[in-house]
Amino acid sequence: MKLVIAIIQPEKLTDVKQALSDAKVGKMTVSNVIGCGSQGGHTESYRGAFAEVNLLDKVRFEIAVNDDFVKPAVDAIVKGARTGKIGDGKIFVVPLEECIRVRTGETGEEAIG
Amino acid sequence: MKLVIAIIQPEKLTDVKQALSDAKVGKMTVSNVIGCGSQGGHTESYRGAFAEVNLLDKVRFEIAVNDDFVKPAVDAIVKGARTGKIGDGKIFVVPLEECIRVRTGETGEEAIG
Amino acid sequence: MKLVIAIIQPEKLTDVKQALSDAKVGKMTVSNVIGCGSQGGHTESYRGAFAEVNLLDKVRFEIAVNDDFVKPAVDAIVKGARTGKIGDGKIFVVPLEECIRVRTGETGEEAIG
Amino acid sequence: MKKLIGILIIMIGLFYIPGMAALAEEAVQGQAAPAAVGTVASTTPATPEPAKAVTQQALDAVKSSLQVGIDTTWVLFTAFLVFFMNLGFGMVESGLCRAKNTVNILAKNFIVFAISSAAFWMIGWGLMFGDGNPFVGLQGLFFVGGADNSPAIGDAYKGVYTAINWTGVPLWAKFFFQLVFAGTAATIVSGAVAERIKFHSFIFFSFLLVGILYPITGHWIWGGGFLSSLGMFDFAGSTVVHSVGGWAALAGVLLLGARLGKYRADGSVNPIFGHNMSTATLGAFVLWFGWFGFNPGSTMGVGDGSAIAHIAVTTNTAAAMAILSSTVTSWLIQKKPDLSMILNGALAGLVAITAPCAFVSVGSSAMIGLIAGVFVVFAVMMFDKLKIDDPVGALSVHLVNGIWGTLAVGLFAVDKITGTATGNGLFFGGGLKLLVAQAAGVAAVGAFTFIASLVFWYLIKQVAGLRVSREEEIAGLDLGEHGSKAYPDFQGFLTK
Amino acid sequence: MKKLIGILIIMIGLFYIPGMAALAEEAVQGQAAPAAVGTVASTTPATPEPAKAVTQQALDAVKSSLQVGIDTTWVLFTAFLVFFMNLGFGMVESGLCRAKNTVNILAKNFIVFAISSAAFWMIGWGLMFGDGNPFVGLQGLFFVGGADNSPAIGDAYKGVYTAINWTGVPLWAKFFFQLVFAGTAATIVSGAVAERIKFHSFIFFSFLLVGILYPITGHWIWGGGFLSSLGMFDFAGSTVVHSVGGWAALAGVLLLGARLGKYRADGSVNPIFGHNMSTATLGAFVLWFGWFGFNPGSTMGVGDGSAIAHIAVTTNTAAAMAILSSTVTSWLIQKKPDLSMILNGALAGLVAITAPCAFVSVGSSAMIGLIAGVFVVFAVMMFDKLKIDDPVGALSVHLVNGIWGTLAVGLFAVDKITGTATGNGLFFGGGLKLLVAQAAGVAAVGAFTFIASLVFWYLIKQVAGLRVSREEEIAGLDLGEHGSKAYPDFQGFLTK
Amino acid sequence: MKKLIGILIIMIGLFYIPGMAALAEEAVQGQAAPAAVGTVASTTPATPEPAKAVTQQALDAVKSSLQVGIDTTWVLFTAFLVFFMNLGFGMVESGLCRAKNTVNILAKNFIVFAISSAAFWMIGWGLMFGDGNPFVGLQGLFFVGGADNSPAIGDAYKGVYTAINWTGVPLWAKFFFQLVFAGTAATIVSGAVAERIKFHSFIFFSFLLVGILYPITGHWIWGGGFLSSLGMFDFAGSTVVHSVGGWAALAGVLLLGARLGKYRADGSVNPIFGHNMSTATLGAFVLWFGWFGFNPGSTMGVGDGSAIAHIAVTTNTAAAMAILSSTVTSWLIQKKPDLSMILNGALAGLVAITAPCAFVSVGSSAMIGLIAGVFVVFAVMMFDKLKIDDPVGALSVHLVNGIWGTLAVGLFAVDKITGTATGNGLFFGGGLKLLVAQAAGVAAVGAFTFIASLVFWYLIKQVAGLRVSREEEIAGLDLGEHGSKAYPDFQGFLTK
Ligand SMILES: Nc1ncnc2c1ncn2[C@@H]1O[C@H](COP(=O)(O)OP(=O)(O)O)[C@@H](O)[C@H]1O
Ligand SMILES: Nc1ncnc2c1ncn2[C@@H]1O[C@H](COP(=O)(O)OP(=O)(O)O)[C@@H](O)[C@H]1O
Ligand SMILES: Nc1ncnc2c1ncn2[C@@H]1O[C@H](COP(=O)(O)OP(=O)(O)O)[C@@H](O)[C@H]1O
Repeated sequence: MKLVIAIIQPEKLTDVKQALSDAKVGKMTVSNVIGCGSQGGHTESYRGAFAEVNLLDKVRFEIAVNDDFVKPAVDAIVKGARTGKIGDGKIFVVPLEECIRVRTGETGEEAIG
Repeated sequence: MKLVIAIIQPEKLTDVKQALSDAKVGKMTVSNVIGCGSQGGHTESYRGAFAEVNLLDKVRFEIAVNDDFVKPAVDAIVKGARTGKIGDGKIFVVPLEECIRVRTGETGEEAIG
Repeated sequence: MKLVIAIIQPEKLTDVKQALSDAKVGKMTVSNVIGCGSQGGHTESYRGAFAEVNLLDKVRFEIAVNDDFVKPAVDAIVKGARTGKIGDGKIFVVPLEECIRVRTGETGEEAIG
Repeated sequence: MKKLIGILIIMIGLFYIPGMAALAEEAVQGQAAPAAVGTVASTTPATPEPAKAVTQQALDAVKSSLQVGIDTTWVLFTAFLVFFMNLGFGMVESGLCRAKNTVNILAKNFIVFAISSAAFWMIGWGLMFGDGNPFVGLQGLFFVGGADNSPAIGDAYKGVYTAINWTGVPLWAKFFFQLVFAGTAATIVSGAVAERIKFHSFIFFSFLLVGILYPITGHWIWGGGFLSSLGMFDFAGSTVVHSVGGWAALAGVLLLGARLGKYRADGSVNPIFGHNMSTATLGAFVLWFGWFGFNPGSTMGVGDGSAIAHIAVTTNTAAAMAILSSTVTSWLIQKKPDLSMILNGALAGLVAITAPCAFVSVGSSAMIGLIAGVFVVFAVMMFDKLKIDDPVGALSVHLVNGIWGTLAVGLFAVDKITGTATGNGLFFGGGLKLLVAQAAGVAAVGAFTFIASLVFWYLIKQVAGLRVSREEEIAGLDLGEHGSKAYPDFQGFLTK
Repeated sequence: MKKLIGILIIMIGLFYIPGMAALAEEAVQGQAAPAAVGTVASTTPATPEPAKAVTQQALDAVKSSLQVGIDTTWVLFTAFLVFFMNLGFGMVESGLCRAKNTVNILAKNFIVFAISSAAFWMIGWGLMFGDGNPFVGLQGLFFVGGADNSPAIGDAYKGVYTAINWTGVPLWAKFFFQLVFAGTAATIVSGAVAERIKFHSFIFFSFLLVGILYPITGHWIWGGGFLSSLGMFDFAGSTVVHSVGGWAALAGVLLLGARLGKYRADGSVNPIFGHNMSTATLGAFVLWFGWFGFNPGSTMGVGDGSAIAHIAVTTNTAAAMAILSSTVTSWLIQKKPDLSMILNGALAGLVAITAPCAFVSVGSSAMIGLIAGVFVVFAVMMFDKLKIDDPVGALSVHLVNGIWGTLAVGLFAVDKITGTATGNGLFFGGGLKLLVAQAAGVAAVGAFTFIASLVFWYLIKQVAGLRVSREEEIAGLDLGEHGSKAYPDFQGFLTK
Repeated sequence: MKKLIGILIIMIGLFYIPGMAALAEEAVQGQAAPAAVGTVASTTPATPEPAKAVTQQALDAVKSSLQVGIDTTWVLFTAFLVFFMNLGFGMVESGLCRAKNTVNILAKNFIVFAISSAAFWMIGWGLMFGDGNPFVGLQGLFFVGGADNSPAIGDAYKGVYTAINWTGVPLWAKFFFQLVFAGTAATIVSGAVAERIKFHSFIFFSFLLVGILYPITGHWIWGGGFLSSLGMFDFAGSTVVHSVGGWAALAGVLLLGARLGKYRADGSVNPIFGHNMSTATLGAFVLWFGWFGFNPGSTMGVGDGSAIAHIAVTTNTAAAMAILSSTVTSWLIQKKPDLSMILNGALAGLVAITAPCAFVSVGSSAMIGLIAGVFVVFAVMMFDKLKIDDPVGALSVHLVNGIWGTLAVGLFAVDKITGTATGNGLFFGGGLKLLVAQAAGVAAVGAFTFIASLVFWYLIKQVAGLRVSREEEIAGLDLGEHGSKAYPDFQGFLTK
């Protein structure tokens, strides 16, 4: 089992969700983050003073999957999120040792989906 | 050492926190997330148009524990969060290689608690 | 490759970012969290009633790095975040199995930076 | 669907009756027509005539015509201010509740004045000001449809709304001014029952309150009923408006019960913080502003200006002093000055000075306000302890201080201080006479309104239900009752 | 930079011309000077004279001087209320759009009254009220600089703004009252084109609308032009103000296209939720409040008070009924009562009663409001279906109900109900005459304003561009047009 | 606890003294009583008498009684608008600061008018308007307790507040109107010292400012003091109110120092964004609205309407032009038009026209506004550069433009343009005379207020401390001073 973490552009949320669903990955947890990478920032100004902002708005996915779903999930995310422009985001895959469904107490591969 | 990640229903935050504390797990990091699983969504409407919303409000715990605390922590979360209804949430256990306390520079098992 | 997760005091965000950048770690993802540790909470009051608040505002960093950057990154975070007072925060290091750059499809060590 | 049927029945009535009303009104207007000269022509100077002496009558005519114009300007201006208080209530109430119930509270507070406008026009005005017996108006009941020749006053008045013939303004000005007061009573209820009541049940009750309950007790005091005969004085409505709203709210709160999570397992109070202190403060300022219509406007005329100026100052002084005393009280009790208590303090002072504003000196108004500010802080904590869960402090502000203000007339009144012969209050050598009359008014209005409200709330509960489901309350009434959120672009704390 | 040049040209004009204007004005003032006695001295009682009989002329002089004072008070008071509607528009429009475009909408709504003030002073007032032909004013065009001896009225008036000599208030009071109306038309456009228009392009259009388009059609109806000769009546501006704003907005929306994401791939409507229902509701209350200036104030005088009181009640009744009917309609269609529709409902009722408020009975105003509330809900959905993307419902409120209100005069008018000889409407036995005149007015104003607006919008598009880039629209106009966010301390949902 | 003792001392005073005051007031009222006829009876037409000629005296009596009514209506109406500016200040100031300090700023702005009401009633009014020497009032000092027979004016006036006997309204109307002005000065300070001052220290200073400092300089200009004798003119208070607030704020800011994080290590300015541009914009609209009370109301009478209409237009024109020029200036400097600068621009124009509004032509008001809008943008940046950290631009708006407006009288005045004999300003051929008097006023008031404020701030610092701790400032004053947050249901950006 793996935990797939993906950071994408906010406006791609719907597309990625759709792509994941097409790849039969229907469970996920999403949050708002700000991120800094090779994408340049922008300048904000207020009352004559300026600030460089390079922590930009991003959306973070956290998806626990069984091993055979890692590739489909990653591919789906790439499909949904890629525009080819800097700032498209990153995907990280982390080993997942255990998964427990709170409602039933099921564990492991059963519990993931 | 493990990193225990749990996604639960928002209204169970206090109960889970209490259960963890009863299990002598007193340190944790919490955040707001939205999640999509087997729980159905709801419909929102505005000015005659409708939208299906299936990313629902959830709360995410992130708890670093020593190996012997994994089970107590997981059990406590299940105890605090379970209602038996769909949407109760998931717990993920990820290996944790190192932990550092910023204040003192302590590392490993010392640093966790 | 490792995923370095750090929980720090909010007002140290800029310092940590600067320290990371000095250590040549320029990519990161940041989010708002609330956390509970050895730091005491505070009391809020409203209309004659009181509430103990011990989930305090914190900032969370998530940084994927190649193995040789783990120590520089951790040291930089400690440098930027340490005040010596309770609540300074924690750093967690988690194994990272894969990293994919959405834009190019690059994977592994190439994709991280 | 079921609830819609109720709504539809009201609506059909609304669609049907105005047709008749239109005709009914023509009759009224017809009667008043001779006086109704076109606005356009109204400032035309008479064509120059040969110099001729002017009679006293001609002078009186000029004077009274100008006076009617001035007074109508004043009445409308102050009525608009009182109307604006609807915004104040909407903001205070939604600001002091949680984000997830904001659409619902705003919707309630927005629609409630529409309901009030319908109910008071259809029946409320007639019950309150129609000539009748000491308990209720009986003539000119529907659609403000009775005979009337306002702005004639005194003996010159020939119509069915005799109780309000003391003010020389046109009928619709009288109606509009009284309407905005009636609307206030209903908005008071809204806050106390917030965060758990079903939308349509609140609508039903509001209609009944403004159409029936409010006008009946209003008739007792302002409609020439038995309390006014008894010598009870309530200048701008500490009892007529505020206590009535408070009693009706109390009945509702008792039937509804406390919000989920308001009390901890050990019975202690779990503070449920208001979600937006900016809008709450905004609302309190708007209410304070509106009260300059509420109190000084209740003269319904300008006179020589001294009464309205006096009332403006007593009103403001009581509010200011109540702010200071509620700040100090909350500071001492909570260790830190609580903004929500300070806002409630201002409103408490304003409610308390509403009855006595025209009958007491500025010094007395300061005392009344100081006491009101202390009362409101303790009242909030008392109701909480009694498990009477009032999210916004409506009971502490309107009920407790409505009573206090009404009684304060009996303590601080100075005979004819702005012209009205109230007799002196207890502290100014007038003995207990006035105080007893005031207490009688408090008791009579309280008993009637509380019991009748309980009955109405109970009936609504049986027919349409009062409280939303547990799930809806947790998720917020915005999604449950309205299908949308107040602040969808912002990330909330999901545990709120 | 390019856009700044345009702005600078206007600004240089502004800097240059006031100098001349200052002089121009002295002339005007000079002419009026004899009447302008110092305020300070104005209440000095005449020194006691030996008892001497008073002539009718002396009495008339006293009466008319007091009357001018009262009327000016009323005109200014109501004008201030109408001015305040700018806040209402700003809050409704920003509240019903997304958080990321809030600074932009607020900035538009804040600056637009400044633009209007400049444009209407420089040229608009003259085009509208200057003596001229049936289509446009030609005298006293610039800077309110024509001869004038207001407050003289009727035959006593000697000046170039004859069309508005029916009200006996000073020239600047007339100007200010008309200015706040002109400003309203421009704010209507702001909402419809929100979330995608370039800031400076909106500024340009506003200047043209208030300086040129609005005054021309205004001249036709209120400036003694051909529509008023035709017997068309628009008491407070359902057509003059609201439809004109609506038509101008429609032209802009058509050239701009829908917001990104408003329609799904399958063509269905994707709801884009308003970001702040608290401020939207606040805005609607403020507009309702301001309308008590808009309608009753349009008498521009107090008279015997009956007309202004009547208008206050018809105005409020229509609003209340439209709230009820829009609530029920939205409840039936959307299954749940939608607050944004209820707010739009109130405004729809207010727009609809604006033309007829002084010409119909209270019963009829209820009918007009009830219908307006139904219209607005269906109109919102219709425009959405037609892919005419109006984020705040400005077209449904101001255009649709501006037309409905204007026609309603032809249906419900009762001759001289508050003094104006309109003749009766269709439902009161007056036949089609009035209705036809009203329809002619609707058509003429609509055709002219829509076409001329299209031309102006098109020219602006060629010169300065209309729509921001795709990237800017996604990131929000706040960052793109203004460089800062409205709520930087809050975590937004980043997908909004 | 310690700070509570201070508060308690004030409170005990408040509780104790009103009792005496109540009596004191009776005396005053007693004296005025013959004139105080009941409102209720005020519109009763005299019973018909046999036709008899009317004397001039009778006509004068009617005229003056109606005039008092009209004038009181106007004074109260405009005073209510000025009161409402408290909301505007509260919203602008809290909106332009950070979310974590919102409760604190709102609480300060809410309580400050209560403090002002107490201070001005207790002592301020007497110091300002009591008969005395050219520097301070000495009679009728406490609780507005002096002899007075207002609304009598001119020689007929017999009382101790001679300086304000030019307006024929009742004493309490005069008091209330002046009170709302005094309150304004205190709210100005609030914004400049925001986000770091201790709550109770601000309260103490406000009491001293409104009770002592403001009335003293006010006496010099409006209370018959030496500056008015010098021929200095400040119609509605550019200096009396706005500069005074500005100087007092400047002294406080200097003692407090800049907010943490306002300057980067390299000394450059780190922008600290306002947290809520919706409420800030709302506040600016409310202030603009309120200014229609501030300036036109300062006539304290309606007269023939021409002065108040003129002032309404000059006021609005200056605001509009300042908006345009601040927009362009900020656009050129910051590359994008900054909403916070536009809002400040409007206020700058309003402050600048406050002194000259009744003395200059509309064209001149446009010039004054255009210049004010440029000044304010540069002033904001200048203060930032000087490390004088004023979060909301209070100094740039009120101090800089208060001075500019006062001097503008000396440049643009036209003798008797609305009746007051100011003589002409420099640009209209009047030479330097007026300008010198104006400059003298600016200097005298500035020197006194700045130095006295420094002393008071310093004393408060010694006794009660001025600035909150570093930890409290980082966590926000809402938690530290009040124990609760303004928006607890929303997730903030924790770094703000
Ligand atoms: N090494 C990293 N660790 C954590 N987050 C990262 C890392 N690299 C990128 N990110 C996240 O991905 C986002 C996009 O990265 P960026 O470098 O701008 O895009 P690209 O990979 O297309 O050049 C960043 O804003 C950040 O949130
Ligand atoms: N595989 C997964 N990966 C990431 N998050 C998940 C996963 N499965 C569930 N979740 C999270 O847990 C929440 C509850 O899951 P759900 O399937 O609705 O409950 P249950 O497991 O009781 O059926 C989801 O909303 C989502 O946030
Ligand atoms: N074991 C843990 N698991 C998850 N988060 C933790 C853990 N320990 C600490 N944290 C996070 O770090 C923050 C600071 O921890 P705290 O114990 O207060 O500081 P210190 O380590 O300096 O004593 C906490 O608020 C929490 O968010």
